[in-house]
Formats: sequence, C-alpha cells, structure tokens
Amino acid sequence: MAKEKERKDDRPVETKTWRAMYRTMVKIRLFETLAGEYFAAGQIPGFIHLSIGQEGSSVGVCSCLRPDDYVATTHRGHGHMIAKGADVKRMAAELFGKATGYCRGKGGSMHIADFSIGILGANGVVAGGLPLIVGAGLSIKLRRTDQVAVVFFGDGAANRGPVHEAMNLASIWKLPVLFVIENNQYASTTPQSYSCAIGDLCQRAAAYNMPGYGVDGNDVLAVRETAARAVAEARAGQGPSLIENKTYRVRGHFEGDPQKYRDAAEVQRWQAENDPLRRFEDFLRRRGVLTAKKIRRIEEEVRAELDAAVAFAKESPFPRPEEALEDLFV
Amino acid sequence: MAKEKERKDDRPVETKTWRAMYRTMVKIRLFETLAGEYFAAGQIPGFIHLSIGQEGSSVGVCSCLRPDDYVATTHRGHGHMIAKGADVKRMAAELFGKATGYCRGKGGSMHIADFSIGILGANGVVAGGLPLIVGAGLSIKLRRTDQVAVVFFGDGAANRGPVHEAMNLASIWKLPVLFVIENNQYASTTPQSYSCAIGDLCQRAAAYNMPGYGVDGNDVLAVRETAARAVAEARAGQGPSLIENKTYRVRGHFEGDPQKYRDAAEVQRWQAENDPLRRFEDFLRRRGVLTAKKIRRIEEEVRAELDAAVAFAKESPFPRPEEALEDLFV
Amino acid sequence: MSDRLLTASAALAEALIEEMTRDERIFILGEDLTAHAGIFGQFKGIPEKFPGRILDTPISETCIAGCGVGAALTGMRPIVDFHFSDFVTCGMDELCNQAAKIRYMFGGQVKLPLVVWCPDGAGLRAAAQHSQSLEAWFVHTPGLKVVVPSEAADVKGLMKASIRDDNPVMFFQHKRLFRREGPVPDDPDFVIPLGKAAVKREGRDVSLFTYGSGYFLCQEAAAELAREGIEAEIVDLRTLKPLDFETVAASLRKTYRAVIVHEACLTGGFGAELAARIQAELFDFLDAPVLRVAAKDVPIPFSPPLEDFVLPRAADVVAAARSVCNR
Amino acid sequence: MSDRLLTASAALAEALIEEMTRDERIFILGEDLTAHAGIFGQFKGIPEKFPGRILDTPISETCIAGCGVGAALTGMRPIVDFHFSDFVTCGMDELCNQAAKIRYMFGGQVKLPLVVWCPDGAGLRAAAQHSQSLEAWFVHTPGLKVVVPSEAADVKGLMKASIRDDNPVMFFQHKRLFRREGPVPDDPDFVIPLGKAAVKREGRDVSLFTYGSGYFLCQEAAAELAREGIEAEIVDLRTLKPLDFETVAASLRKTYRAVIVHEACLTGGFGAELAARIQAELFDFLDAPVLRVAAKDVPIPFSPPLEDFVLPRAADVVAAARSVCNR
Ligand SMILES: Cc1ncc(C[n+]2csc(CCOP(=O)(O)OP(=O)(O)O)c2C)c(N)n1
Ligand SMILES: Cc1ncc(C[n+]2csc(CCOP(=O)(O)OP(=O)(O)O)c2C)c(N)n1
Ligand SMILES: [Mg+2]
Ligand SMILES: [Mg+2]
Repeated sequence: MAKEKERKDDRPVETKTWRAMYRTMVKIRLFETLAGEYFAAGQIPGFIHLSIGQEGSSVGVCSCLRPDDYVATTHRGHGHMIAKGADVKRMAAELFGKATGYCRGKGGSMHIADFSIGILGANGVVAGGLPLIVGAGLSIKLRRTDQVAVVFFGDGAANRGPVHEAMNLASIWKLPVLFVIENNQYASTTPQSYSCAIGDLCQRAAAYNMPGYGVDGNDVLAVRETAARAVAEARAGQGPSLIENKTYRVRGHFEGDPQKYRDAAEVQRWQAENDPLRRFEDFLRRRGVLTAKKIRRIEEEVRAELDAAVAFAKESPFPRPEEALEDLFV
Repeated sequence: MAKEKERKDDRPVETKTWRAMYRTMVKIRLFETLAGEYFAAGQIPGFIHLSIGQEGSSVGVCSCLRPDDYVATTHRGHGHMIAKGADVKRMAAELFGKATGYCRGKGGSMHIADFSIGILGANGVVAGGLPLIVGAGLSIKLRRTDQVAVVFFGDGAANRGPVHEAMNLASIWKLPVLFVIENNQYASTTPQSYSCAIGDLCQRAAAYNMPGYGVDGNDVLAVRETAARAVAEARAGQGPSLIENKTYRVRGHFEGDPQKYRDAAEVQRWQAENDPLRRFEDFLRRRGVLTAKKIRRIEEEVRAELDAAVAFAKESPFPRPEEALEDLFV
Repeated sequence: MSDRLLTASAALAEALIEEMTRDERIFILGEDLTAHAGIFGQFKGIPEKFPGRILDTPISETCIAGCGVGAALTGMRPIVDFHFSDFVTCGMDELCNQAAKIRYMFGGQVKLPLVVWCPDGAGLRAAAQHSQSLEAWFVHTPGLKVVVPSEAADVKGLMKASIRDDNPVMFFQHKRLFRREGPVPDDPDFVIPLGKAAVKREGRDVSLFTYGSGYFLCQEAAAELAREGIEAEIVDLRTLKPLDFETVAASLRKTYRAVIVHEACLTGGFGAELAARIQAELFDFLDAPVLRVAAKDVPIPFSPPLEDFVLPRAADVVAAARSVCNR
Repeated sequence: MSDRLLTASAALAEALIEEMTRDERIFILGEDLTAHAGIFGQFKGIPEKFPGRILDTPISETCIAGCGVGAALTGMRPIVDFHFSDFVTCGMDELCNQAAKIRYMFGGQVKLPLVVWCPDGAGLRAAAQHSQSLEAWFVHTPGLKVVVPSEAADVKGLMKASIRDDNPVMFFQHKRLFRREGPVPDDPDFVIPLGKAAVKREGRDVSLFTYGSGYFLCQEAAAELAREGIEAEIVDLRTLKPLDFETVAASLRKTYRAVIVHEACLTGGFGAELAARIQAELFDFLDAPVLRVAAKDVPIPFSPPLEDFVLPRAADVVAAARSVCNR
C-alpha cells in the first residue's frame, strides 16, 4: 500500500463518482471470483480469463466514458463490460451458455458484447479490437459526433502488427481513440520483459506522434485522471492517445493455468501490496468517503446482485439446438 | 549539388571500392533506363517499377555486404539485385519473360531472386520481406555464422503491421538484421508526409530499442558509412539497426504512371539538384579518383555489358508452356 | 428506359455514385484512391463528387479491413477497396474472424453492412502475387456473402445490392474486364438481388455454370459449340454465396449435362462445391459427370506463354462440353 | 518391433524428438512453448532436451510465419507452432503468398522445408474464433502440402515425413484428440509418406472417405452400420494434398458408394473437392450420389447444445451411408 501514501490527497472530492467506481470495482472482483468458482465446478463451459487485480484499469478508464462511447475489449473482458455498464445477469447467462445471455449462448466468455451501451465486443483474437476501434473512431469523425472510442489490449497484444497500423492510422486522421494497454506483466506464459524490446510500452506513442502515458494501473484514480485527459482531448478533436496501465494478472492466464512461469510468491506480493481494490478502499476510508459499514453494505448489495445474476443464469434454459442456425445474416 | 560541398572531404580514399561503386550505380541507372525503354516499346510484359534516383541507397548499403549476406528486396528491386552482384543477363531475360531468366520466366520484374548470392527475392507484397529477413537473421544466429541479413522497404511499407512485429522480434533476439527504409517520398500516389504520423521514419527505431539512422540517401558514401557501422554491429552480435535513406523516386510509381499527385517541377528539381549518380561523380572527380575519360570508359563498358544482356534476353527463347507445371514442389 | 454501353469500370462508378448520393453513410476506404480515382480509375468522378467520403489510407490492409468492420458496426456503410484481391491475405483475420463472425457470435445484436471490393484475376502478366482468384476461401467462411459479376450490368446491379445489404459482402471484380463494355439499364432502381443467377443463353444440350471472367469463355465456347450443333445453356451464377441452386437445378434438369467454368485454380475451387452439390442433389438427372474447367494448380506465372497455358481457355470449355455431350 | 499405446500428443513429441536428434537444423518456433511445453503440453520433453531449439516468440503470428519461411530459405528446417489454427488468418500472407509461391515464382531456385503445425477443431466449447478447421483454404493454395492425421500413429509417421519434406507443409492436428491413445510402432524409421491414404477398415458396401477427427466418427458409424448388415470401408486420407486418389478410386470401384466425412463446415470444404473428383473420374462406378457429412455452415457457437448441433455426428454418417446403400 506504500504507493498510496506518497500520493498527495489533494484531489477535489468526487464522493458520488468515487463511490460508484468503488462499487463497480467490487462488482468486477466478485463477478470474476464467482466465475472462477463456477468454472472450477464445471458449470461454465469452455475457458475463461479473469481480470482480478486489473479493476483499476477498467474502472478508471470507463469512469470517464459516456454510454454512447465505444469500447472494444479482449479475451479478458468481463471487467471492461461491467465498468461500461453491462448487465451482469446477461453476462452470467452468457458464460453459462444460456439462451438469455448477451449472445444467446453463441459467444461465451470470450465473445460478449453489448452494442446498446457501445461495447463492440470481446475478442478471441489478441489485438483484434484495434483495427475495429479505428473504424469506430473514423465513424465518429465522419458522423461528426463527440463520442470517443476506447480499445483495451494487453502487453502481449502490443507486439502484434495491427497495433502499429491502427496507431498510425488513428494518428494521421486525428481520430478520437484511446489505446489502453493493460500491461499485466504477462502474455499467457510469456513475461512482458521478454516479449518486448523496450521497457515502457507507452513510449511507443512517440512513433505515432501521440501522447503516451505510463500509469500506475492499480491506482484507479491515477488511471481516471489520465483517461479523463485523453478523453477530453479526443472529444475536442485533438486525436488519439496511448495509455499504459501497469498492473498485474493475479490469476492464471486462464482458469486452470498451471503457471509454471512464475513464483506463487510473486503473485502474493502483488496481492498483498498492490491490490487496486484494497488501495482504493483505503484511500476512500482515509478521505472519509466510505466507512467500514458502508463498505459492508456495498459488498452485500453487490453480492445480492451477483447472486441474483448467477441464479438467473442457472435457471435460464439452454438455447434450442436449431438456434445455432440463426443470427448468421440479417 | 550544394549538399556535397558542405561535406568535408576528409574520408580516406578508397579508390578501388569507390570506382566499383560508381560503376555499379551507372549500371543500375542504365539497366533501369533500358528497362523503361523496352517496357515502353512493349517488349517487357506486365508492369515494372524503376529505382532511378535511388542508386545511392542500394549501392551504399550493398557495398558493405559479402556475397554470403542476405538481402530481401521489393517490387522496386532491380537496383538491389545489381548492387548485390546479380547477373544482368539473367535479370534482363527474366524481365522479358524468357526461359534463360533467373526464374525461368515465372517471376518477372517483381519476383526476381538469386539465392546463390543471398538475394532472397523481390516481393510483390509490400513489406513482405521483413518477416522473411527476420527468419534469415534467426537462421544466422542459430547457425552461428557472422552473416548479416538486410531488408529494403519503402516509406509506404513502413506503415504495415509486419514491420512492427519484425523490428520487435529482431530486437529482442538481437538478430543481425539491417532494416533499410528507402524513403523516396511517395508510396504509389501517396506522399510520405500524409501516410505517416511522424516525419522521420528512423525515429521509430526507438520503439524497438535499436539504433535508428536518418541518412541522405542520395549521398552514396553517407549511406555506405552508416550501413558499414550497422553491418559491423550486426556481425558483432549487437543486434539490428534501422536506416532510413531519404531519397526520391524520379520515375512514376510504375512505368506508365500518370503521376497526377505531383508536379513535374518537383521531379525536375530533384533530378537537377540531387541526383545520387551525378553527386558521386562530381565527388570522385573532385577527389581525383575519376577523370572524364575514365568515366566515359566506364559508361561505355557498362553500356556494352547491358547491350549484351538485352541481346541475350531478346534472343533467348520463351519457356515452353508446359514448363508452367514445373518448379512447384521439390 | 433504355440501355447504354458502359465499361465495367464505369458501371461500378455509376453504382457507387448513385448509392452514395442516396445514402450519406456510404464511404470508400483504401490505398491510392483520390489521386487517380482508384489505381484502375475505377472510382472516376467520385473524389470530386464526394470529397471526404473517399479516403486514402496508408498501406495498412489489416487496419483498413478492420476499419471497415468497426465503421460498419457503428452506423456507417463502408466500402473497402482491397487494391488487389491478392492482399486479402493481409486482412484475412479482419474479414474471416471478425467481419464474418461478429453478428453470429454476438447473437445477432448488430448488423455489419460492409462491402469489400477486390479486383482480382489474371491475364495481365502480373505474376503470382497480383493475379489470384480467391473467392473459394470466402465461400468456405460462413458469415460472408460472395459476389463475382461478369458483365457491366451485373457489376452495377450487384454492387448496388451489395451496398444495400446489411451483411458483409466480398465483391470480386476482374481486372482484365474493367474496360469491357456492356449494355447497362438506364434506371436508377436497377438492382440485381444477391443470390440470383441469370440464364444468359438458353440451350438444351449442356449447362455451362460460370461466373466472373469464366462467363466470357463460356460465351465464346457456346458460339463454337453451336457451330457443331451443340446448344449450350449459360448460367451466370453472379453470387456464389448465397447460391441460386434453383436456377442451377432447373437448367440441369433440362440439359442433363454440366460443365463448370472458373478462372480460380481447380483444386478446392468453387467448381468443386457446385459439382458436389449437383451430383448429390441431381444425381438421377446426370447423363454425364459434371466437369470442371479451371486454372491449373500452380501459382500464376509471369511469362506470357506460361500464363496463357495455366489459365482456362474457351477451347477447354468446348472440349469439356463436347465430351459430356458425346458420352 | 512392437506397438505401444501413445497419446496423439506423445506421438507428436516423439516424432519431433527423433527428428530433432537426427537433424540439427530442425527447430520449433511459436508462442508460449517453453514454460508448459506448448500450450497443450504437446512438446513435452523438448524444452529440456533441446534448449535453444524451441523458441518462444512474442505474439506476432505474421512475423513468426514469415520467420519460418526466411529460416527455411537459409538452411534451417523450422517448425512453426500456430497456437490455434484459427490464427492462420494472421499469417495468411506469409503462408499463401510467400511460402506457397516462393519456390515456384523464383523458378525452382530454392527449397522451403517448413512445417506449420496448427492445432484445430471444435468440441471444446471454445467458440467461433478458437474452433475452426481451415484446411480447405490451403488445399486451394498451390504450393502447400496439407496433412491432417487422425490416430496417434498417423501423427507420428506423418509428422516425420512432413519434417523430412523439402516443401512447406500445413499440418493440422485436432485439439480434442491430443489425449486420445493409439498404438504407435516402436521403430525410429517409422514414417508415413505424404500422399498415401490408408484403408483402415475393409468393407464392400460403402466407402467412407475421411481424415482427422472425422475418422473417429466413421469408426463409430461403421460399427453401427455393421450391426445393420452394412459393411463400410473406411479410407483415412491422411494427406489432402497431395491426395492419394488411387486408393480412393480403388475403394470406390469396390463399393460403388461413397460418403465423405469431415469436421470443417460443408460449403467449400475439402469434401466438395473429393466429391467433385469422384463423380468426374468414377462416374460409371457410382450407384448413388457421393454424400458429404460435415459441420453446418455457421461459425462454431459456444453453448454445448449449439456446438453439438453444428458439428457432424456419427449418426449423420450412419444416415448418409444408409441412404446411399438403400438407394
Ligand atoms: C492472434 C492471437 N494469437 C494468440 C492468441 C492466444 N492467446 C490468447 S490470450 C494470449 C495472451 C495475451 O496476452 P496479453 O495481450 O498480455 O493479454 P492478457 O492475457 O495478459 O490480458 C494469447 C497468446 C490469440 N487469442 N490470438
Ligand atoms: C500489401 C500490399 N499492399 C499494396 C500493394 C500495392 N503497392 C505496390 S507498391 C505500393 C507502394 C509502395 O510504396 P513504398 O513502400 O514507399 O515503396 P516505393 O514504391 O516507393 O518504392 C503499393 C501500394 C502491395 N503490392 N502490397
Ligand atoms: Mg498481459
Ligand atoms: Mg516510397
């Protein structure tokens, strides 16, 4: 928690927003925890990637967005969905493969979307969201609205070619796009320090003539501050930014990952010292925005909401087999 | 010619090398000129891309290479081929579509190679050579030789995704690769200033933790100096470099290009003031390495060689139709 | 309303101009579009008429394709110019893993009105990497429609239908046919619905099923066959996915014999799919095997005698038709 | 020499270990290979045995594929691990415009000994972007060989042959079959030549032509059919390109009936090519149409009832076989 103390608490108090952000972080944490449990229990088919420990990034960024802004997310996208305002009931149902899920059971964890709130979809292809978000940015520019378009991607994704094309294109056209790298130190089994020729991914912004910000991704307010600035610039027509939220993947790459590539001690250290949720909680308590009692209430409310979501998912029917033939073409 | 004067002539005289380089530049210039003429006369099928005005880059770089070093080139690759030591007879025959050509008529201008001298091929796909050259670099490293691998590509190519992946990969593995951008100001109809978010493409090297050099590509000795350094570092196991040779495409993108995207005056200015061949010639005369008479002799010799090459190409037979079914698999 | 003679290129431009006038959401995206109105001049008039709605990109096929997808998902109706169809390889993920799957895997939440315009085909001595006909890859990718027009009128009518379609459409137009003229109806409402083949020549002896450049081989072949007393019916499929199998079946039930003609290489080409379906669904109507005429199974070589040898010729169609008729 | 029971995964590793021991030029390249010996554990033992010859890459499929090509051109014999076959879309240019064409377009100057290992197939609830069977794209790309083993012994024998081949080979291995055991000869010289199919069950009534996971459906179906008195012959094609059409023809000439079975979606799949050839070359031997059993023409959906519905089942093979036999 050391890092928090260094920070001067001179920010104007945004009680309502902060509380909402906190609640969202709790919701993500609990959603992911439950998803892990139901996956382990064999009730969620396929495979799932959890974002526990990365709530600072999703909530920090999405707290700056409007419902009509766009977000493209990743295989590790539950947190972004919830932070953007998705319905956890329909999310849970989708993970369970049910007909009431966001995608009527066709997508699963790796392919959820809610176009009604601007979520253009999770993506099973690493870095797959970047070209799409440039298209969304171009669309905004052509339609002359002041929306912004945000893409989340990982440190591993950052080494794929489409990233280069997307950042260059967004820059020459000054599109309202935020490129948000969630550098959680690993891409599957591969440490970021191995896969990338430079230490700070945000430095690559210079290659595209856009601002690049390296942020403590486990400090949700630091993320929010940076994102707010980038969003404001994007809305004002000043073009794209690159934000690198430095964070840590606490769980395995996927649930069930044997994780031979790292020590358990490393994980524990991050959890103990640098949990974005605990850090924010401490901050809010110190600032008097939340009390232990209020926190408990939030936790209970969120728990109730998620229990209801899981119940909904469990009780929902599977799709009928023939529904597999629907939804291909308009 | 102004630029030449500013340069202090304090380089050690490398008479033999300089003469050879000059001869090669003359050969490229004449080869390209003849190719243009025979194309216009309808004797070369398909379409061709000429490198007139870019001889400083090809000859400057290749003058630092050994026969066993690798080169991957582009759709505009005649100059690289000749600079690496290719046989103009077999090149001409290939352009004419003849059975005696490098590729037995299967490749044409856009797909020539001479693997016996390390030329891994021209490429009809822009930036197609970059992933291949990283493979060549990796192969060198695994075989523990001190070869180097050079890829030429254009300012337009620089915006393609494979460039990003290739530069990152070459850097993390410290492969003996030279990435040589020939920034000739245009990619087909598109000015470099439009297509790229930053002015100096060589700056992108920083995103991959490798040295990046911006060079006056029409000063063949400046190119040679930079390439020599990068080659030496690569051979010594110090990893890749990015060199941006700033030059100009004097001809249309392809022969027959209507060129509505630029003024004839712009072209004339470059030709008049910044022709790499004329600049080098002047330099060599000033330094007493060549006299007008010697120059004339070189030109005559090259002309004779190329006339013979064209004659060879013309006299050679076309491949038999059924040969189309050969060469697919070993 | 009468027909005018237009080149395939002019027919394309006319379709685009009409549709872009009708619907502001349509725009065109690709490399080198504005200076010369497309590298083949195929967008003549559009840069002047619609400034800001035809956009030059850097060389970034992956992002261009993805950009089309993203714009289509957010209220626009993009047309992506792929420069040469050979470079679909550089946008394959965006086309096949994104565009084709997005509507389906998200449970039908969204529509994706995207046209991917791919100039394809050989015959220009452009060699292996600028001459391919790759439509079969996309026919094998659920979620994409695949259109391959032949004549100028088809180009116009099918492009208009493709633009109006709310699904991703791969539109292949043959480079060597851009300047070929054909009659085009003078009617702004002239649209050819996707999934409708056309019987372009009636005949009772053999059905020639074809599309794209193959159509012109069939025309030539049919004239030759007629001289020999064989009346070939030519069915121009026009859309490969969805496929108008009814028209195919009706023709076959009349002729009992089929030859399929396309320029893409033989093995695994669209002809395989069509032959497989015909023999499966019309087995008892077949008096002879369904034959395929296609390019030989090699990359397209550069040298004229080689390229000519590899590509299918009208004579090959004649020979195949003769052989099924004389069985 | 006797057979041992090995999983398909162990058979793969054994092939690689034997070949890597034999030839120093062989190395493996791909994402996440060393920590867990491949993301499916398919390279068990290799990271320890051959340090420096199994290389982790960043997520860069385009460059990884191209890297394989470049290394193959310069004296090495690389094996590229494509992580999931679905991501071939990200290396499509390197595979289809480079690897497939380089030898040909440069007039045979060079050889290109490259194996591209692609774990493919559905059934793991991995949804649309991690479940595809894309072999047909590559069958339609001249210059590539295409191998799709089914049983553990095939995996081993075909991988060894692929590694020894001097041409680019696309090698598809089904993810759901990694743990499936089968007898594998205990002979280091056991190699199955590319282009040789295997008659794995003899039968006189109907030929089941299949490969990869389809083989196990056919096995199951054949047992069921036998109970009904129908004796099915199972031909495991093993290599799709080059195709062993002789073995196909021999079987068909015996049974007069054919069903083709694969997991890739129906339209434009490899079954189309095979059906087209069979009916063209063996028309007079066919007592019934060639039927195809394949996945339905949609992306692979996530939810178990949906995925199960889309994939072909043994019962579908039984029904098809029955229908051609009862004609
Ligand atoms: C193009 C592509 N390559 C490989 C994969 C397999 N894969 C899925 S997630 C992943 C690691 C991604 O790492 P990163 O981008 O850092 O995201 P994180 O998982 O850490 O959130 C890989 C290799 C994929 N889905 N897509
Ligand atoms: C992937 C790909 N996209 C587009 C093209 C068409 N094309 C051929 S050359 C060229 C321009 C290349 O510009 P640059 O890289 O600057 O090289 P230059 O022609 O200037 O030498 C284009 C767009 C291609 N061959 N390959
Ligand atoms: Mg990561
Ligand atoms: Mg250029």
